[in-house]
Amino acid sequence: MDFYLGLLQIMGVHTLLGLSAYVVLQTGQVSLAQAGFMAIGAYVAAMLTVLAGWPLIAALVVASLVAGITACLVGFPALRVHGLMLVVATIAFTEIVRLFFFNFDYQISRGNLQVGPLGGEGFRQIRYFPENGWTTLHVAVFIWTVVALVMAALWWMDRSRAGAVLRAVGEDEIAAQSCGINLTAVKVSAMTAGGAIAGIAGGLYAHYTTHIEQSNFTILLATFAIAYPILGGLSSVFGTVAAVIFIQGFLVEGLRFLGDWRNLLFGALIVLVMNIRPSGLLDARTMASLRRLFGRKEG
Amino acid sequence: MLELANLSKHFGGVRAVDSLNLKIEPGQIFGLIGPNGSGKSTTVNLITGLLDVTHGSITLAGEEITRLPTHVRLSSGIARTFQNIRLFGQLTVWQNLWVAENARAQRERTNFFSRWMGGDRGARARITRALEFSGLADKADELAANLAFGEQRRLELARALAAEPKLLLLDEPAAGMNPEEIGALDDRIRQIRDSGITVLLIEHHMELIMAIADRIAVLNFGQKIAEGTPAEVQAHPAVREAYLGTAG
Amino acid sequence: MKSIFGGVEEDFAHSRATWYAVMKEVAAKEGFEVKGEAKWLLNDTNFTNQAREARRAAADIMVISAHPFTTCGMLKEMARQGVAPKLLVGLTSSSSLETLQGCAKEAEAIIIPTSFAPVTPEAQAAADNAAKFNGSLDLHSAAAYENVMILKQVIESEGIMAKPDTLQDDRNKIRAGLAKLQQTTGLLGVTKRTPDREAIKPFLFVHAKAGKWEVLHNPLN
Amino acid sequence: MLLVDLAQSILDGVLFGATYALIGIGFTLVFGVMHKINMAYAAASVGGAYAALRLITLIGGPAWASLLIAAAVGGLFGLFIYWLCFRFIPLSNPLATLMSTVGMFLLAEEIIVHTTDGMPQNYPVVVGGILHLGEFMIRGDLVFVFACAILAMLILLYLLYRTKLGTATRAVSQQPIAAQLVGIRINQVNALTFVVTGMLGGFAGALIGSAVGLLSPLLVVPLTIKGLIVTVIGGLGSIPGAIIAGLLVGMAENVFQYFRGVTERDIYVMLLLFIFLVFRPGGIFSTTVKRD
Repeated sequence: MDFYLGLLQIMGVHTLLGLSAYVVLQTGQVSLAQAGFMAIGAYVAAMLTVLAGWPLIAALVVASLVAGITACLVGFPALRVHGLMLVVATIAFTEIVRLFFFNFDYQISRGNLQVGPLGGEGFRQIRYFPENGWTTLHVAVFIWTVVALVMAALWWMDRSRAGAVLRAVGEDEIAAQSCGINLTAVKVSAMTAGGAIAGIAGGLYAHYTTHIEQSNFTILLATFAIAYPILGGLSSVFGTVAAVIFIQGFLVEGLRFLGDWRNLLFGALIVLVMNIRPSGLLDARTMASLRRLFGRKEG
Repeated sequence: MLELANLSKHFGGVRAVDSLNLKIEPGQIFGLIGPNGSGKSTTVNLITGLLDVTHGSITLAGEEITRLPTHVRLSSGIARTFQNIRLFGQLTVWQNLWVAENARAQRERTNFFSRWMGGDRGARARITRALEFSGLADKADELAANLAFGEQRRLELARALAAEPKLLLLDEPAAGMNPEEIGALDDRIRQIRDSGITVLLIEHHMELIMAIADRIAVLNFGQKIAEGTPAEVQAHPAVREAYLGTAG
Repeated sequence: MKSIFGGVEEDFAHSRATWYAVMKEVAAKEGFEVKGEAKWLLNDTNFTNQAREARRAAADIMVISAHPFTTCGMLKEMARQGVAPKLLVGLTSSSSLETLQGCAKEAEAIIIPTSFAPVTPEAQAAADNAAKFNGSLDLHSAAAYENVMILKQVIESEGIMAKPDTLQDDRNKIRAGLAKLQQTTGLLGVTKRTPDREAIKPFLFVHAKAGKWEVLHNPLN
Repeated sequence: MLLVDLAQSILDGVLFGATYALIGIGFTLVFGVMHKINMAYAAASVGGAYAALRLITLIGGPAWASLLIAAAVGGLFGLFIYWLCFRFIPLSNPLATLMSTVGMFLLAEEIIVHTTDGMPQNYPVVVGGILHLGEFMIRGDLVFVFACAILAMLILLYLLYRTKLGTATRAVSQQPIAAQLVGIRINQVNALTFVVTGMLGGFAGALIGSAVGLLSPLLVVPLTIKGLIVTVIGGLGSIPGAIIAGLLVGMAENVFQYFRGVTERDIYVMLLLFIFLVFRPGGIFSTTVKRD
């Protein structure tokens, strides 16, 4: 049972990470900076609970703010470039953040123990959940509550004018400008929102794994972040969840019995899915028919 | 309404637009014609700010806008359509207009909620009106990419109108249309003018432009070679030379 | 042999710990002159600077505390620059087939202190068995063999039933069994434990010879 | 002594940068000229080198022959990648092709791990020798890599601007519909350009394997990142730019390592990249930013 709860926790955090990329992808920007924002969120949240003794929720809020502000600041220069250039610029950002934490020592004495991030050794003593008597179930429920809140907010945004404007920018920047849309403001806002969500993901991640280090936040993680919404489809937030279940649930856990072969299948299946469903697992048409199935039955 | 003074755009050595002076009075349909490559689209891109001006100035309703960024110009009273249609294909017809209507909301400093989230009743009414005007009322929930060509042209016009501009720039709106559709377009442009919007019309379709334009300017090699009423322009020898290649 | 120089994979905790916390400290205590260390990262490919540092240090002993990929890269660059310490020492992690697959020539004669090597007859037999199935029980993977053997010992002595309804019981028994374990039979024969359950093991020296790992010194003999 | 070390360090960095330049040329071709994002490029290149190494140890033969085999295998991989990741995905959907090549990247990496148990493989020296110039040492193999990069550039520029295939490639990437209208078979041209870049990739992979002395799955991610960086600093699509950028990145790495140590080295390299992106988004060879 604990195993499956643990899996749920992983899936929750990855869903948040995917959603953080989802917002940015809506504006047509491929950002591999999400792993960097997640790292910032993870370290900030963990330092606040461990070193400053803050309650978790306050720490998560601040972590999210710090990651969001960083995303905003990075957004201005980074969004001057497009397409592949942006991909590379954001790769550079994620690497800079990772290497910063690789060189970041900040330890204080706690009893006869040194606590805090210690460069390459990582940050080991994040014991908020066990110290406060949270069980795995509590943690899983808490994570998914946060996921549900973020999803609800994004789902609402998707149906609002803000969502339409984000997509409009993603579709055609020149036409969007010609409709009076301030591209920089829209893109930087999306980046900021994405950074804030990734920051929450990082804060949660730090607390359930209890040990974080720079090697958790690599380009590979950033690639997963964009993989979820792209594989799942950008027409709604549910695509991202579907992709997380597909990758973390089915490919990583469900196929475990295949042993070594699973990893081979992993890449191959991604290639296959993109060939069969280039707009993602849940593309606009699928969503429409699902809505017809579950929603109002017309005619 | 719009005044271009000494407007120039150079690409390296090429003078795409060269010291152009134009004055468009409010409530006019102003036609801009010229052979291919004469600088018409560049002029539109200069007015909307997609290209930076090399020198000269642009004044809209008495206010200089030469250095303003594109989105500010467009939300402050200019709207346009594109020669090669640029819709938001994966958005519905309704959403296309909803996005553009934001420009008006921004101009009138509507509160945050109705600007970004719900959409006030006024917006809804305006969008519906623009849809009805363009004959797209029954297509509101269709994806823009799924519309037929003529419908896409109409949607683009509706999107431009949704922002309630003072000046509307139409970049070859009749391209690819059949005579029947052009007839409907003719009516629509007149109605737009009659509703108080100034129109700058760029068009290759001479019949249309001669029929509806109040005033016409002719460009060749980036320079204005003639300006006047349709009849005056048609009679101008420089225009005949530009179009037919011979004098007389 | 008087002086010693290190080579460390900086972004891997074990590599760092082995050099900084163990080898470097002990070397100083034993009266060696520690000439410092060269540092690189897990997936580095260019070792020109590091090999030059090693050359400048001109130490008698060179210790490389890293994984096979960078160990080989560094050894190859040292060969290019003609850095030839009198004694080359490696880490258990490098005592695998991987190093020999990657750079047998350059790793020739490297000495590795390890407590994992199939030297007892039982372990030798296990290694032969593994070889039959295309596997290799080398110095590195032998640790896994040793761990499994410890578990086997506990399972047998505690009478684990492995039935669905004894699952919780079995777990507790194994935990208790491991806790009270005083000695185990490992690859090097009998291993004793300290009260805080640290293993007391002899270790032996192996070295690379003609593309194979050979036991250089076996304290059991 | 210090100054000599610094000079040697710069020299070593520039020389090692030749390997980045070589992989960067392929990347810039894929991204800049063909306008396609192929994240699997470096993985396939290393894969080509692996296959060549396996074949050459199996059938025997001189080490340089492995370069030719790697080029051939790399071309084949290029074709595979085109068929599996591009051929059947609409080009109007660049995110889908980006993702399919990411999937291909993971697949290629795993195939390498699977077939070699992740063990590093010794790669024979193709060109050896070290030149001694007074205090300084110059690695012969890296000079050879550099020469190969220049040669590859000349061949590619010839192919691109002097042959039908090159004209067709540029036409297809810039004006696909117009190209189709004048009778160019888009799929064939695309497949062929993937084969050509794949061949270059395999060749580069083998040369890099020989320069590093080893093949390992660990090469794949850093090479991909280096390739991307070189492409951007050199300017998308600029082959000479990629070469200069490769050498520059190699030098920057060694210099930063010399002054700031290995743990901080890459921070500065990435910052350098970031500065380039923001202040010179067109790359080294771009004329002043195109405004006016």
